[in-house]
Amino acid sequence: MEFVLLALIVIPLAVCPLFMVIPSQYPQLSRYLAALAGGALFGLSLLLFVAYEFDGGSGLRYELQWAWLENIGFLGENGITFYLALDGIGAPMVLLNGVVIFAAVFVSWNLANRTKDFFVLLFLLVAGVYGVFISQDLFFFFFWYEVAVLPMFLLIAVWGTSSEFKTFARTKEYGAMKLTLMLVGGSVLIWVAIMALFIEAGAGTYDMTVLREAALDEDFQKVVYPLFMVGFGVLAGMWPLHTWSPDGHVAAPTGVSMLHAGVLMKLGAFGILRVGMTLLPEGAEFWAPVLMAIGVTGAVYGSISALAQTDLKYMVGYSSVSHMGFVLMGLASMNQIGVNGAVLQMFAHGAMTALMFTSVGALYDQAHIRDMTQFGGIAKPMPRHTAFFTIAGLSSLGLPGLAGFVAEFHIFVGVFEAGYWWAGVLGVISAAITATYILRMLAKAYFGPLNEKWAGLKEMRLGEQFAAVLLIAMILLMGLWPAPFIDRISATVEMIPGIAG
Amino acid sequence: MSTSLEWGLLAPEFLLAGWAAFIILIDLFWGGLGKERLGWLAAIGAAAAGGLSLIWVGDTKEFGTLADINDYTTLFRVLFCGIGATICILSARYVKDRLLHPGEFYALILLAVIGANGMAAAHELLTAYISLELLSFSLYTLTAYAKFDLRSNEAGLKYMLLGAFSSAIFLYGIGLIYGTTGSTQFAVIGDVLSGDTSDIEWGMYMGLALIIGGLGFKVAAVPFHMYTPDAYEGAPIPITALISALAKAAGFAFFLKLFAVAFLPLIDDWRYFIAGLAVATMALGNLVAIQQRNMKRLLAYSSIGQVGYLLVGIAALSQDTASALVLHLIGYAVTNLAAFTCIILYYNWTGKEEIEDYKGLAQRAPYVALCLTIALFSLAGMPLFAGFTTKFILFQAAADEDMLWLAGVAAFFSFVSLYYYLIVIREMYVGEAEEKTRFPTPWLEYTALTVLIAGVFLIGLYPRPVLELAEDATATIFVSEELESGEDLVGVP
Amino acid sequence: MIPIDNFLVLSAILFSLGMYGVLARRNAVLILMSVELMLQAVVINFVAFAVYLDPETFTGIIFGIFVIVIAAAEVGLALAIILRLFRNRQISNVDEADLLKW
Amino acid sequence: MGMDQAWLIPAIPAAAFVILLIFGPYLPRKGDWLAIAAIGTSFILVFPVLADLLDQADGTTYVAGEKAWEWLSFDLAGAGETFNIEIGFYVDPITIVMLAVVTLIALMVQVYSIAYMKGDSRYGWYFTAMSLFAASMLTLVLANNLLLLYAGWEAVGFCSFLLIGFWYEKRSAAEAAKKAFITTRIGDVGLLIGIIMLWLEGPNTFNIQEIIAFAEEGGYETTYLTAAVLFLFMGALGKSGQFPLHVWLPDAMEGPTPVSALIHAATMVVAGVYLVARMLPLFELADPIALDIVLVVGLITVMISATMGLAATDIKRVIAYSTLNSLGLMFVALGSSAVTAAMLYLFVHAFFKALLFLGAGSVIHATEEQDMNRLGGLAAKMPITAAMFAIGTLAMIGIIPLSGFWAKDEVLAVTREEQHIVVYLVLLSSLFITGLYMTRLFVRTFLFAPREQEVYDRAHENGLLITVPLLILGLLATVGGFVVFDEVGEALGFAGGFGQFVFLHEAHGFEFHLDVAVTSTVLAGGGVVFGWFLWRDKAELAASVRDRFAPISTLLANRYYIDEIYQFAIDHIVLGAGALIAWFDRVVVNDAGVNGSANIGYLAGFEAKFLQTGRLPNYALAIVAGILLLSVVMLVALV
Repeated sequence: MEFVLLALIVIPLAVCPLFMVIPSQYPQLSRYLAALAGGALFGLSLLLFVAYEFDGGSGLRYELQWAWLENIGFLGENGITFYLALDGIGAPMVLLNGVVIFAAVFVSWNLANRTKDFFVLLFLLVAGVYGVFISQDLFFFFFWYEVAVLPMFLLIAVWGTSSEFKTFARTKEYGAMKLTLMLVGGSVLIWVAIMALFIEAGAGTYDMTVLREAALDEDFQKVVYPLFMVGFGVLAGMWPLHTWSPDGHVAAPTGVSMLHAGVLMKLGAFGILRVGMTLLPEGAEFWAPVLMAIGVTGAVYGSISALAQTDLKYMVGYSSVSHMGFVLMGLASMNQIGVNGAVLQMFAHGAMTALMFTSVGALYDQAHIRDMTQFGGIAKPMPRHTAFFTIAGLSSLGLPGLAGFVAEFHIFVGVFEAGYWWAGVLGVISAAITATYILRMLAKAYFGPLNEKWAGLKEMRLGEQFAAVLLIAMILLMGLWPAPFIDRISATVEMIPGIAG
Repeated sequence: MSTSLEWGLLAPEFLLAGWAAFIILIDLFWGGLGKERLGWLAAIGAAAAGGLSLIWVGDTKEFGTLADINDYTTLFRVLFCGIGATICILSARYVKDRLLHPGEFYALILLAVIGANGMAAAHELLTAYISLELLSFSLYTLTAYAKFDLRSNEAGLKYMLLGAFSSAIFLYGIGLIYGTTGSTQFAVIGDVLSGDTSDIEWGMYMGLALIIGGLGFKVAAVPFHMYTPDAYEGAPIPITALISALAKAAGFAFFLKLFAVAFLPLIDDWRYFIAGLAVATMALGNLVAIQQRNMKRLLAYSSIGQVGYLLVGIAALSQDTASALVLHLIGYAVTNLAAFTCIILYYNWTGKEEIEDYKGLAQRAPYVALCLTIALFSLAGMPLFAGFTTKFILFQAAADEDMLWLAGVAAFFSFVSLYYYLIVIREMYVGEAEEKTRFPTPWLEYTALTVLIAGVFLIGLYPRPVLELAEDATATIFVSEELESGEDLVGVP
Repeated sequence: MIPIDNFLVLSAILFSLGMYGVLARRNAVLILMSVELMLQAVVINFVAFAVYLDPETFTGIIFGIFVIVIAAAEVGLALAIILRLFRNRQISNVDEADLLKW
Repeated sequence: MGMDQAWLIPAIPAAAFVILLIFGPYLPRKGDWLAIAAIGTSFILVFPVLADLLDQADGTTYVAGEKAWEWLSFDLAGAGETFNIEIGFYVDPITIVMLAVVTLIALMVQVYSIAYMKGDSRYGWYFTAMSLFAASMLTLVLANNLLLLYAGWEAVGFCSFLLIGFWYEKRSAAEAAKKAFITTRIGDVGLLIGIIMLWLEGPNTFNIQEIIAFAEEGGYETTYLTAAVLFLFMGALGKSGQFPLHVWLPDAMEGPTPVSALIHAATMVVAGVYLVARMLPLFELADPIALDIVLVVGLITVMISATMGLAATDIKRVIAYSTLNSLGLMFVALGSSAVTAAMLYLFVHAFFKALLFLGAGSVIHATEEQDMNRLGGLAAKMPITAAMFAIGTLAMIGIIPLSGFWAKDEVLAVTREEQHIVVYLVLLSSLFITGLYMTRLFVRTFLFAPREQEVYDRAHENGLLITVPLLILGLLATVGGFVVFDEVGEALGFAGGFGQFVFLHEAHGFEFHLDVAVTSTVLAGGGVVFGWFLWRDKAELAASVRDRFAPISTLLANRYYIDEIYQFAIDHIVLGAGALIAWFDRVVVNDAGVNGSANIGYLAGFEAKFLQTGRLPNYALAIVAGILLLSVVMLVALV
């Protein structure tokens, strides 16, 4: 099974040169190759998720450790190692990534210009994301973290769409540049924190399992943890640093914003959990209230500003910020239920947002505008599309039986258990606000009398429908039967020091 | 003659000098060879010298007290010869289209390489100074080589005068150091300085300051960097590449050796000055680069930025930082050459060097666009490419010497630098070219480019071999503290 | 014997004069002359150190000779470039040669 | 086939839903028969469960059947405990009453819908949604833990959203559906917080009985318990359309009439009553303010709904106000912790309210008109519907033999004993007003001269599929009340009357309060007679009364402007805040914060760029300055 884990990274990277070889006159060929690769990745991720079970000890399964750089300069005996392993938190995330890339390939099926380069960058992004979820070495964690950010600029700048609004304009170059710079800016903080951690641990290695045992003194942790928190927080859409998310998503093409909001934002939260909270428990303990406050602000702030949006993608962008606020609340609760909830929400939100972007993208491809107010009654010509978008909306407002509720419920219980009753109440209120803007959007754009202008709309393409069904399967699976997810996640969350009962 | 000088040790330098003369003679007597093939010939010569210097891999020999031929020297010799050979290949088409007297052009490049080798091998201030001047003079001339191009003329003038001025300052510094320590050999200076230096403080620190100033000019650290943008912009493009790769690399080879051997005992004194220089260099280099519209000036400021990162290595000098610095230097040289190759190719095709002119390059020459993107991302320190790994190791080593704040500042500015690299990439991929014609594929330049990009990927993905080379190289300059003292200069009885 | 300090002071004065000359002069040739002046100051320095501090070895003096040689080469090269500039643009004033800026 | 198989009751409609969802369009007649068969079997299954419950009971102490399966569980770090969520059902007398009501009414409504919805483009989807609704309502009723109850609660809310917005082409239907879901969702915020609060201080479980047991041992501190209970009540407010959150129920009439009959009369809206009834022990343990709030809210809803009923002209809206009125009554009963009275009223109310709605539906189906001012004199054309509607109206008013009378008297008796006299008087006045507006409804629709001839011509009696359910419900509406008598209970095999079956602490037999019965009949009868005279023939008297009290009638017509106040609040406060924050986010956080800091770098570079003047002396100056700075600092610092 170890090589299945390795395949997760090798396949996307191996596919990139293959794409380059295909002459650009045959876009269909590169699409088939992309579908093949996407399918393989989805299959492997599913296999890994199903095969993973917690067997005591550190919970790391299918370990694969290759020496990369050791006993040289400041590096000790196992220095930097190419160390892949799957653990309870990584398994659902790997599955999520597999699902979203498979769906994204189908959604961007009939992308006209330069499909070949598009898929190269897309799979580079996926390789980076897989790398982060399964690498246990801090250097390679950061390496793949940056690889995931690398192709974002070109993906948005070349294939994105600029948009004009009454009072301001957002060109795709601006969106791409802001997104990339803010993420790399965040990674500067992470880089400094990694260096400080390396010195303080003094073990001469970046292997996280070793760093976890290194007893770091309290004040050091209190100083370095906020670096990790803010550094990863930028990618997790933390409140003051979230503005790249709506602008980035508005400019990005559908497939990219699916991958980006669906998976890349989870990298940030995953980083806070895997690196911040595991290696610096006292630091996490100390900063938990601040993270909680930021999380709550993000949740309420995101949902309220989503209320005021007229552009569909902006609304989904702000709803991502709000849901990531929930994830941060879950992480900040520092107890088993809350953190479980956070990881569940990462998965749930990933599937939900991907589905939302699929639908919005499908609508945009045909209607070429995203302004809610100009649509009316398009449930008539596009019933399936409406059904998919409604399911995504309902999952995001936390309807029981869908993934959103299971995750949000755990987060609320965890937050209340951790004593932040005010955060809990605000969180539930922001869930209600989410219901408001989702339903307002549905009523305004989808229901009501059919606006003649949109009579010509046709149903979603088959590829998009397949992607949507795939994502709905994930949402329903977690909504109705979350046991497989919970068993894997909570076994590993329990191992994290500093997590209360 | 107490110590017989093993002249054999300098075989590569002799080969280079002989080859330069041979090139000039061929240019004079056999016009038929054509300017382009003359370049290839020169490249073969440089490569042969590089190959020759591999003989001394692993052993450490002394060339009298002037220079020592050890792994450090061998590594840099191979690097410099490699740079020289690449530049000769790259400039072949350029010289054919735009320059006269190709013979002297290539000869001067080979002479510059000799100068660089001398700087790396030097174990004594005078030899170092002379090789420095040899390198500088050839570069001054090469910068002003395009006789009828006003910009090249002006660049040459500025580079020349300021170069002379700063080498005078550098000399004065050496004088003071010689006066206070009584010798010009690094090892001896090192011993004297590690002893009690209370009574010679004035001269020593003044000398040190002046040397830092002079060397600062050579590697283009901030207060002394003013000539760089003009020299880069004015000089013919292959020479800009030569300056950015060879001058910086040789400068740092000498800088590292001098400070590692001679001035190491005073490290606690000069450490924060170099750190100050490093911060200023990174700050100004990256911030002004954001404003640039000309590709060559952009790369000038980007190389100033890169010098800032290398100065971080010097500021936190230790065995690990030195090897990390050498690794980063190699990475920087290879990446810079790759970037310049693409720019030279584009210049040969279109004669344009403004960033806007790169619009739509991705459609017109996808391979060149891809390689330039890889090179720029590597300069910015993005993963998969050399920049990320070398910067990571360098900053971690610097942080190990409790210079975490400096490493943090460096990481911040490498993030700032991403902006202007993205600007260029955006032009290439997002912009629309006027005419969509594809360019003819110059096979030789493409192979050189592919080799360089392969080097960038190698250092990025698996830096172990190169880092080991750097490790062995720096091991030699650090272990030689306990040299037998009192060796006089030229073995005169 | 004249104490060494006199020589050092002399060379320091010459050095700063040369430096002033480089800063103040606008004509390229005169700047070159000031640089040469600075180089000669360095030579004095070297010779003084060689004679006073370690008379038995000639390091300083050899250094001085080399500096003189290099200074000469430098003048040749610099004048060539200045002539090129003059021939192309008929200017020798350094301030006017500012095509390359910003 | 006893209580252990109770989980089949919700499972069968759920299975039907899944089958209809996937294969519905391809089934013959779009699968309506499957939906009805499913709800029919569920109805039939209620009886064996009831029988099993009665067998195991000795006298009036009933043994509740409970079975649970683990849905999700993980152990908590360090504490050794595990956090687990189960799915399970709990059957006790209250559940049986609810099951009976829900399944029967659902069956009646679905049979009725075959005719009513014939020819609708989304006919199959209607039955799918109906099955889903039935399944979720039954889950809600049977749930043994609060979380499963909450899941059923939300699912029911979602189904009402689907069914209200069934004809989503109509802008008003889409808005009504949205309004319904959002308002109930706001209520559910309270419910969720309440559940979590109960779990937080409680014994790490969501199981209702364990929570009640824990509370009875004094586990919760009273003020904490009061807060939790009031949060629960907030959920009930939203779902049962009580005073602050009642605005969505009148608009919910946009949905098809069978939907209104099932959801907005008999089942969903009473979910709040069921929740409060189920959790009443907690309400009692909390300090009395909790029950008083329930009472007061119930009273306010009774009064405003009754008065609004007078002004409404749409027959469905009048019936909707009568539902609000009845719900208010149930909450008043619960406010005086009389579970028997409340459940009895709920049981009986389901029948006659469904009858009224289906009657109205039959009128609408026949005449395609639901505005009272354009109906009139339909009795001649639609005798059965008129007769059944009459029974329903009289039952609603509470005239002696019909079921409404018995239930209302129970409530009046309880309030007279338990509560302050004013509450009793207010209830009596509401009786009178109910008499008024119900008579107005009946008279204006069925009696006297038709106001619009062509509407009258169109009227015709509907087919069997519509009239048979009306007849059945009519029978139940008349006979339903007798279940109160102990003799009738024993005859049916129960331990005694309704009081012996459903009670809070101890069973109590039926005692007839003559004085309450007399006063209520007098007032109700007076209301009918007065109403008859007001709205006779051309209703001149009513018109003159309306003119004299013009300000009041306009106030009533506009539903106390509550809708407008809410709309104003939403537009200005919520959407205003949204617009403000969106602007703040774009301008302050983004343009100033992010772009601002980026521009600082840009400008710094811009200034530094001009240092590069291109003139050689400046460069030399820079070098000299560098050297001077370096040497001076070095000498000063180090020497």
